[in-house]
Amino acid sequence: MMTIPVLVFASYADAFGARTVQVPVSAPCTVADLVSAMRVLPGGDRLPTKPLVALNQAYAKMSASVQAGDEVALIPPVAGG
Amino acid sequence: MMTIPVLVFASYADAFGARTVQVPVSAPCTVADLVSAMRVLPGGDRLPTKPLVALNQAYAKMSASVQAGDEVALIPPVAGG
Amino acid sequence: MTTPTFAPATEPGCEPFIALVTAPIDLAQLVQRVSHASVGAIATFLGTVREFNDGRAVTGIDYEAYEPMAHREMDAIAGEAAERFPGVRVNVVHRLGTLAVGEVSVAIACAHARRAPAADAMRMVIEELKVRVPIWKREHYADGEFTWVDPSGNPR
Amino acid sequence: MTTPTFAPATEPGCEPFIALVTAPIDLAQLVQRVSHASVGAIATFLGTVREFNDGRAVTGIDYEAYEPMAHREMDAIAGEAAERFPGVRVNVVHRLGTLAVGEVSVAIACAHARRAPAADAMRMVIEELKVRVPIWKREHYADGEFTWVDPSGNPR
Repeated sequence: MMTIPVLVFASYADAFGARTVQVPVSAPCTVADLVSAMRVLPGGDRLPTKPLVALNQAYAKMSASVQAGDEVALIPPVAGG
Repeated sequence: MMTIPVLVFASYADAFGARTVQVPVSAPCTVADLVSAMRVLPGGDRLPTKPLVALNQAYAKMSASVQAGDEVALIPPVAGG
Repeated sequence: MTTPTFAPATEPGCEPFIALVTAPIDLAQLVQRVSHASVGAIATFLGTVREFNDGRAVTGIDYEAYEPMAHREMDAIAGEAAERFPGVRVNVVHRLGTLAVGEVSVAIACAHARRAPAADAMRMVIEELKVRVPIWKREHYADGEFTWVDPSGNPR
Repeated sequence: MTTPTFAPATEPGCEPFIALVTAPIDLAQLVQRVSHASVGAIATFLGTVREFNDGRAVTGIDYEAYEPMAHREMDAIAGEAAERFPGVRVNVVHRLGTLAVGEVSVAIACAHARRAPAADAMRMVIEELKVRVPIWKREHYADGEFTWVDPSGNPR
């Protein structure tokens, strides 16, 4: 087991009531595993079916593997401009 | 016969050595007649085959008729912006 | 008790502001004039004097216009933009006289509730201006020569 | 004796200037930074806070970003614009924090020797920004409610 801190923003931060969510996962872990683990945390039921995830500040595939030390963020639908 | 003052600009003004050219034409007269009459004036040989003509500040067809008192202008290729 | 009233987002654009000027153009003024609480996007265009055209070093440009007709055509273009992009607010200012390299010759600002019509109107106005508005430019070159630009050979 | 040297009109664009700021955006500064003697056209875009969105009276918008990634994505977009429109000079500034109706949330300036690549690059940058850059906005309404905007339902 390891704990991955995941940055959340905007509506996702409201859902989890925090800016960073500590997510317990077993290693090795993919982005999909991480999202699944977040769904069962309080507020995680408010995530959409396929939330966007950024790994080290770049959009990542669901199959990408997550290592301890990676910067992980959940990206709500963007609305800049 | 009547004399129509024709405004000329830019390269056409250089060709005729003036900003206004007095063009003698017989009435009734079309834009095409006016252009033909300008060709035989000094500098008129430098006009292109089909110069644009404005009648009362709007682009006019070669077949449009020119009346005494109309504001007539020869429009060189435009290059604004 | 008074309730604040809001103009609907679909309100018609303002009367277009069109000008031919000899003083330097201030883009901020155009932006200011098209701004409105109903506006969500402002697209602008600036034409500037380039140091090189067609491989020749340019030192300056004289702009000349058939002023009343140029004004009318710019006004007509703004009107056509407003017809095609309902609610767009249009400003067009063209400078005349002698300009140095780097100076602004034309400024266009188009504002709309949404970005696509603002950007499309801006593009339409500059493209139409280039083909219809009776304005001419004489380029002066580093070698002392000068010539009236014929865009059929020298598109910018 | 020295001869003035001119940079060729086809010189590569400057390094893109990208910023996330909390102070009001000054369009003139962006225009200044993309200006160059080789430039003949500058296209700009301003996004502003509208008083109405989707029929609701808006009183203000909070903008929030995943700042380091937003900066990276904006930088990547500017790089892609420079690849697609060689020689284009790009500036993008996005504001964060709380904005009132009429305030500028984003400003883009794209400069090029010619108008088509300047205008096309500007359009590309705002379109890409809207879909990729991790920035969010929470609209506050006249009735006291507020909500994070989901552009899939509320395109601007």
